[in-house]
Amino acid sequence: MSLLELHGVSKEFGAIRALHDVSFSVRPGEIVGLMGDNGAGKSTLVKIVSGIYPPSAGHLSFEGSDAHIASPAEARRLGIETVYQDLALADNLTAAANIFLGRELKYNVGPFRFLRHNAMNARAAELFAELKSETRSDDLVKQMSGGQRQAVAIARTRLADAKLILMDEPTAAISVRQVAEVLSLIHRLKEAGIAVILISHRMPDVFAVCERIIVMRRGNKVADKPIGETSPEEVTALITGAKEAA
Amino acid sequence: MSLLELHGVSKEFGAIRALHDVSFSVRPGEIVGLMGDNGAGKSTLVKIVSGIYPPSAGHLSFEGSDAHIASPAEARRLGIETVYQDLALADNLTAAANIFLGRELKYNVGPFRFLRHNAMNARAAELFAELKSETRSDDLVKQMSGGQRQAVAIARTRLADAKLILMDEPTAAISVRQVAEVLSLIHRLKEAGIAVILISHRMPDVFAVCERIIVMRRGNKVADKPIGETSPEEVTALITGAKEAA
Amino acid sequence: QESYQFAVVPKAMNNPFFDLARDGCMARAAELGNVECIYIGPVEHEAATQAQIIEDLITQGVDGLAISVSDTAAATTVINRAVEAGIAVITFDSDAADSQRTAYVGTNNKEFGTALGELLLQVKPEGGTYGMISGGAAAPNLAERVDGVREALAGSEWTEVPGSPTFSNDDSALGLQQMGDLKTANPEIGAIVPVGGWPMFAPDGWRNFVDGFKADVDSKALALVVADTLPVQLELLKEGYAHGLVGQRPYEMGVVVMDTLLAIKNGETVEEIIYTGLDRVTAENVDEFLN
Amino acid sequence: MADTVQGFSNVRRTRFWQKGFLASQSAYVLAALIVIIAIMALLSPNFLTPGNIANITRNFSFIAIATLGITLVIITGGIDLSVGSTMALSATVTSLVLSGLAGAAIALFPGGALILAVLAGLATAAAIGFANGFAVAKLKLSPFVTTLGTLSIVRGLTYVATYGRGAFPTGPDKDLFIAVTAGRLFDLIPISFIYLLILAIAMYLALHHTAWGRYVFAIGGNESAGRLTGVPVDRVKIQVYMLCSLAAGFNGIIISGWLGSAPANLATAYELTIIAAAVIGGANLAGGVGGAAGAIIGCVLIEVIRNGLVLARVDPYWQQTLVGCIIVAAVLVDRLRSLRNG
Amino acid sequence: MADTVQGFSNVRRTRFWQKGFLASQSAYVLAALIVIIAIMALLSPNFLTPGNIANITRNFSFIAIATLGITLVIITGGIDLSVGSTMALSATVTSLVLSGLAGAAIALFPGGALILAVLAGLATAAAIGFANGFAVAKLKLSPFVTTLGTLSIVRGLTYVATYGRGAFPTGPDKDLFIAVTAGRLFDLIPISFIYLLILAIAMYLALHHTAWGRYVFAIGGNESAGRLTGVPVDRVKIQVYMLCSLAAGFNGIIISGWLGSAPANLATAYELTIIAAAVIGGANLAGGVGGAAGAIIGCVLIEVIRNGLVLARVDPYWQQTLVGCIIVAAVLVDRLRSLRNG
Ligand SMILES: Nc1ncnc2c1ncn2[C@@H]1O[C@H](COP(=O)(O)OP(=O)(O)OP(=O)(O)O)[C@@H](O)[C@H]1O
Ligand SMILES: Nc1ncnc2c1ncn2[C@@H]1O[C@H](COP(=O)(O)OP(=O)(O)OP(=O)(O)O)[C@@H](O)[C@H]1O
Ligand SMILES: [Mg+2]
Ligand SMILES: [Mg+2]
Repeated sequence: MSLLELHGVSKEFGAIRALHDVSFSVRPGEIVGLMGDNGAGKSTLVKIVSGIYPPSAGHLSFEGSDAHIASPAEARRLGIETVYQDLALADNLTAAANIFLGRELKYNVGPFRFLRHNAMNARAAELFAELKSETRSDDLVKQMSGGQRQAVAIARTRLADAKLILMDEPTAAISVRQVAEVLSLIHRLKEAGIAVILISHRMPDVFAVCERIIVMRRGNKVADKPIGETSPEEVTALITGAKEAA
Repeated sequence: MSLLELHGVSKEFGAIRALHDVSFSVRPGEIVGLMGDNGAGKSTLVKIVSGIYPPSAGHLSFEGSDAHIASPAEARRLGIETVYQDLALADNLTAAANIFLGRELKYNVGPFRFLRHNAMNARAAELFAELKSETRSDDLVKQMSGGQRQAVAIARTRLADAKLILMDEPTAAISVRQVAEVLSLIHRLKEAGIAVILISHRMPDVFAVCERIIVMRRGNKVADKPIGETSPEEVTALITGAKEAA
Repeated sequence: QESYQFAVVPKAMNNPFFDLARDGCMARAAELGNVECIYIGPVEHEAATQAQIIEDLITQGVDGLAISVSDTAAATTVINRAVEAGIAVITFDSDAADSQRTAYVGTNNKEFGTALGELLLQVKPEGGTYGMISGGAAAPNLAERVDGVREALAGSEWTEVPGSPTFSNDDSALGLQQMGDLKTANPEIGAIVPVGGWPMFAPDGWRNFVDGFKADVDSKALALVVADTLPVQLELLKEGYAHGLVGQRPYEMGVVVMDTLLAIKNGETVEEIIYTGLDRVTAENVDEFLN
Repeated sequence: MADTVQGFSNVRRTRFWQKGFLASQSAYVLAALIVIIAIMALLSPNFLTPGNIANITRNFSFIAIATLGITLVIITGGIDLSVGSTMALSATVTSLVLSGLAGAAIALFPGGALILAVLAGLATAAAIGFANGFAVAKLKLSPFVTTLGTLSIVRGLTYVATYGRGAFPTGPDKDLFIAVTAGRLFDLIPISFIYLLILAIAMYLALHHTAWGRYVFAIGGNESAGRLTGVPVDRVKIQVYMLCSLAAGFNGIIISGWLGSAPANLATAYELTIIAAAVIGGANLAGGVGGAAGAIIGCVLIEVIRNGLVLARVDPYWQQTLVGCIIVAAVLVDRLRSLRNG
Repeated sequence: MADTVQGFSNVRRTRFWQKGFLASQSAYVLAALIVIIAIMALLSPNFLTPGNIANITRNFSFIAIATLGITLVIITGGIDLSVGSTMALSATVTSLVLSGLAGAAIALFPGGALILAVLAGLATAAAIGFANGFAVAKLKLSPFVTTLGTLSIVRGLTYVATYGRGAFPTGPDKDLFIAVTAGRLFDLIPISFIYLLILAIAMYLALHHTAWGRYVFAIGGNESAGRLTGVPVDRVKIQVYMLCSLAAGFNGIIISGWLGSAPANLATAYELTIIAAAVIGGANLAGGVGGAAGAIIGCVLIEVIRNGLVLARVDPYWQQTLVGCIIVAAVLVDRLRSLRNG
């Protein structure tokens, strides 16, 4: 049984057809690579699955039943976590506060529930250490370097008990050594039975971790192949349009 | 004679020592790669050279004479162009408007100077075609995908008559085929005698275009070598701190 | 001879009416020599700010207070506090009768309204419809004037149009716009009675408005009877741009206020209600007032 | 491929209602305005009479010029609360200079005193605007607090200038002054409306067809990006605040001409109305969005509501409540647009 | 390595003045406040008398509670212009209910009428806040225009409720009402100051030590990020606007107790003062920054200036000008901080 299925999903922004009749499915624990030129519609697809945009046409099903994912909160309830391309961080909060946003650790004092600042900072520091990232958990995100911000967004998904994680270019800004950590993280997720959709422009990364690869071009799905049946050269040709479909 | 020289530049943000006693020089037409872990201080260095931050200590010289680069406008006047990591685009303007911001094409009607909208759109479309980017020049930047935004930021530097171009992770979000275009663009810049400082986490790209490579670690310069005398493995070791200096 | 500091607190400092009271009190203080007139109040008409300023004056230890009451109940509380602190307190222009203030100097606002109504009856006995323009919707003295006008005209041939009075917030421009609106909404309107002089404080705007219906105004088809008798208004009346004015005597209020406070300080008894009187001005007697 | 643009196969031609004015908030508010005008005309037979239309035209031009100015400031992401005070001080200075020159009996060519007086008034406004702009652009103070300070400072100076009495324009040039402020062209169109039209067209051209306009929008969209790409941010900001104050000052002078008086409490609290008009017309207080047409539509809407409720003889105590309801309703129509754009 | 943190060799220990309260705008404004107090004390011998200090304490608590509320709204990046009107309507409703219950002669336990009356006043405020919050959060209307609309609507309703006359608290519970609003604890500390302290501490705890406070800051920092990470943005926004209105309503009730009256024009134009106090105290209208301590400091500063100038017998026409100058000067000190942080 597949975890997530898209049936003929389209999305239009005014005159721009960002997605056109896209269908595919993801099995539990599967790692799918999503590639395509800039503006091909990858992020739009992610945003539809994570409940930010409603599709203009088509529908989704999750765990076998029809899913109307009306909001990001609902996607989270279903077990869908997302690393957004624009990272979605609150600049005026610390790294730890961002990681725990919406999932704060608390203790009870009578009827009141107060934050466990130290516990959250410590856990965040652990997560950064795990990612081998030079990010300090009590720094404000506003003051962070591009890669540090990305580490915060990735660390966030580690807290949840997800079934599907969507990663929209999680390694774009991070340095060589963390890239390896993120890839090994994805492997560990698979072992824990969590499915991952990985969007990336880095061919070697995609071929290193993914089992299947989907290629988009100008809003259309042009290929959907197991990794063994394709090659970086073919995928590049599909992305640029040199090859029409596969 | 060197084009740009840094002498003992340091930069502190409160308790964070982002740069510590960094010195190096860049010759005209030279392509220098700047690498380092996230938070190593690369972007901070770029911002000092392009006039956003004053250094806390140390000084710069440009074309042999002492340079006090007090503002981005002054850096531009000296002939220093920058592709910022956060792209620095006005979301509410079109791609063409962003590219020509501060350098608009105009025609005179009596004492008034009006914008040449069509000419600017056409020129922007040309630049995007040159970069093989799927970016439309009259779209609002707000509505653009991550890679399209990056293409706008890169296209911007093509208009100027620069002596030194600083590129802070210009290829982070763009797709495979444009990466090749950007690298070939850098080659063409070199041929035209323009120096480039390229910041990137993509080892192959840096080794493909750069003549020299500088490695930063926690604010310190730990290596400064011609590309022929080093290897991706050594650079990785320097970035992660496995190797202290070279 | 002892010297005293008396504070005069208007409802709002942005109202030209109180400027005259201030001038009167300053002039009188200069004549008396041993009295200083401190003029201070809220810039805009607002009760809590006035109360706070009065508190500040109590702290400062002035010898006497003359207050144009912004809100009766609110002022009563602070007036009593001032009296307890040993300060001589009187009210002027607008009263707080239940407070421990020694005296009230000013106009009888009900009578003021009645006078306006009576003057309208005198100008145009045959009646018709009329509309009023008021200042702030919360000002008690203006409400009394409105009631007075209605009382005087009750039983006559005059009927009030719906939507009257309009509230100009003491803003001349808005008052004038409302004059225009009243005339447009009720083309047959027989009289407009602003219960304060606001629209006429803008003389050319007023002329402009009247010029639109000059013939009607000349024939008294549209009668204009207005409160207050500031110099600009008298000029306009003389030029035939209004039929009658009823004015208070703010300058005199300022003078009397100083005298009354000084009398209290000197241990003399003063009358509790001191009316400074009303001026009724029409084309016949306007020159007397213009001197 | 006939249906695509510039060779992008995933882009169709933009339909006419999806672009330009028709897709803007201003268009939707214009629609709301037309509905309100229709309702008012039904409620009061006098609403659409020529006299009343002339009244409305004049009344709204009184705040519309200042609204044009503040729209510029709002586009850069700023705000100017001092416009009401600036109107008062400029009007006061103009009146004082006009009367003063008459009193000084300096022989000038006819109209000379008027020109000097108006220039003095505008110079005052420009100085206020410069102070605001300098504080915001160079000292990086919050525009809200700075201009709240100026509101208070300038109003205070207005009181100080005449000791609270206000000023009256007098002297030989007075009639000319009245003619050029409160007059009517061909005995029909209020001259203030002509000024408004000219200024609105100039503003439209400046915003959309000059580099300066680009800078104004860029500053509102992303000020630091503007700075990084060589936009003279500080200079443009100072200019914008100066233009805003000049517009307010000019507006104040016109009002005082119409009133024949510059009372010290002229235009008290107008700033909120003026900002509301700009925002109703589509200017976004977060910056980056706004325009001349919207500013005018917003002003018309506010004046139509005010005038219409009086004409419809609504109980004055209820009028204020209704004005508030209609303002909220007017911006609610903008939601229609957002909903349609999905 | 003794000098580094958490093993980051490029990070030294943060000095005490570089973090927490001492590095905030509030601290700098506090310094400015102390300077101003010193100057005022020199100018007027009555300034530091116990009586005057009690006056100041009471006066600023009158707007400070509303400022706490509006600070919350400002942190979320919104604004509420309707606070002044809400103060008036809540006070009016409370007075009307108190008098009405006395008139209806319903036998209640002592204080019962007072409790009902205050609850009615607060319920009114909550309803206004809910309307504001709903329009802003759910209908996505601009907070400025929405609350400008509510300003007008609510003020109109206040006039309608008493036909412009205002209301007076009467009845057997009146003395109790006065005691719990205008009374003094131990004959010294104004009770309103106690309320303020309790509310400020509660606000501090809520903002910095609960998840709800995190959400408030997150919404102001990046609303869409908050939405994406599962923060209940709409709910929190509605709560924040309701708390703001409740604070304003409570503040209005206290003022009416002190005045012994709820005039219909109570608190007219207070919104600008209240917002100015919040912003002077460090709240940023762009959202994401602000706090309880700053709000109080801002209110004290404004009240000290007002009171001090009256006591120093500054010419009232100049006072307004000076208030404006000092407000601008107070935010100017914040520039010192930014400069020092390079
Ligand atoms: N909110 C929007 N309004 C209008 N057009 C949009 C919007 N969001 C995206 N688009 C357009 O839809 C297309 C697809 O964008 P999307 O962000 O999905 O691309 P992408 O595949 O993620 O590209 P990249 O690799 O650069 O991130 C682009 O042409 C973009 O301009
Ligand atoms: N404005 C600032 N205030 C405080 N700290 C800052 C500021 N800007 C940068 N930093 C800190 O300085 C250090 C260097 O940041 P910088 O952005 O230069 O890193 P980088 O080398 O560009 O990293 P990346 O590869 O992730 O882009 C980081 O620790 C960062 O947190
Ligand atoms: Mg994308
Ligand atoms: Mg960087």
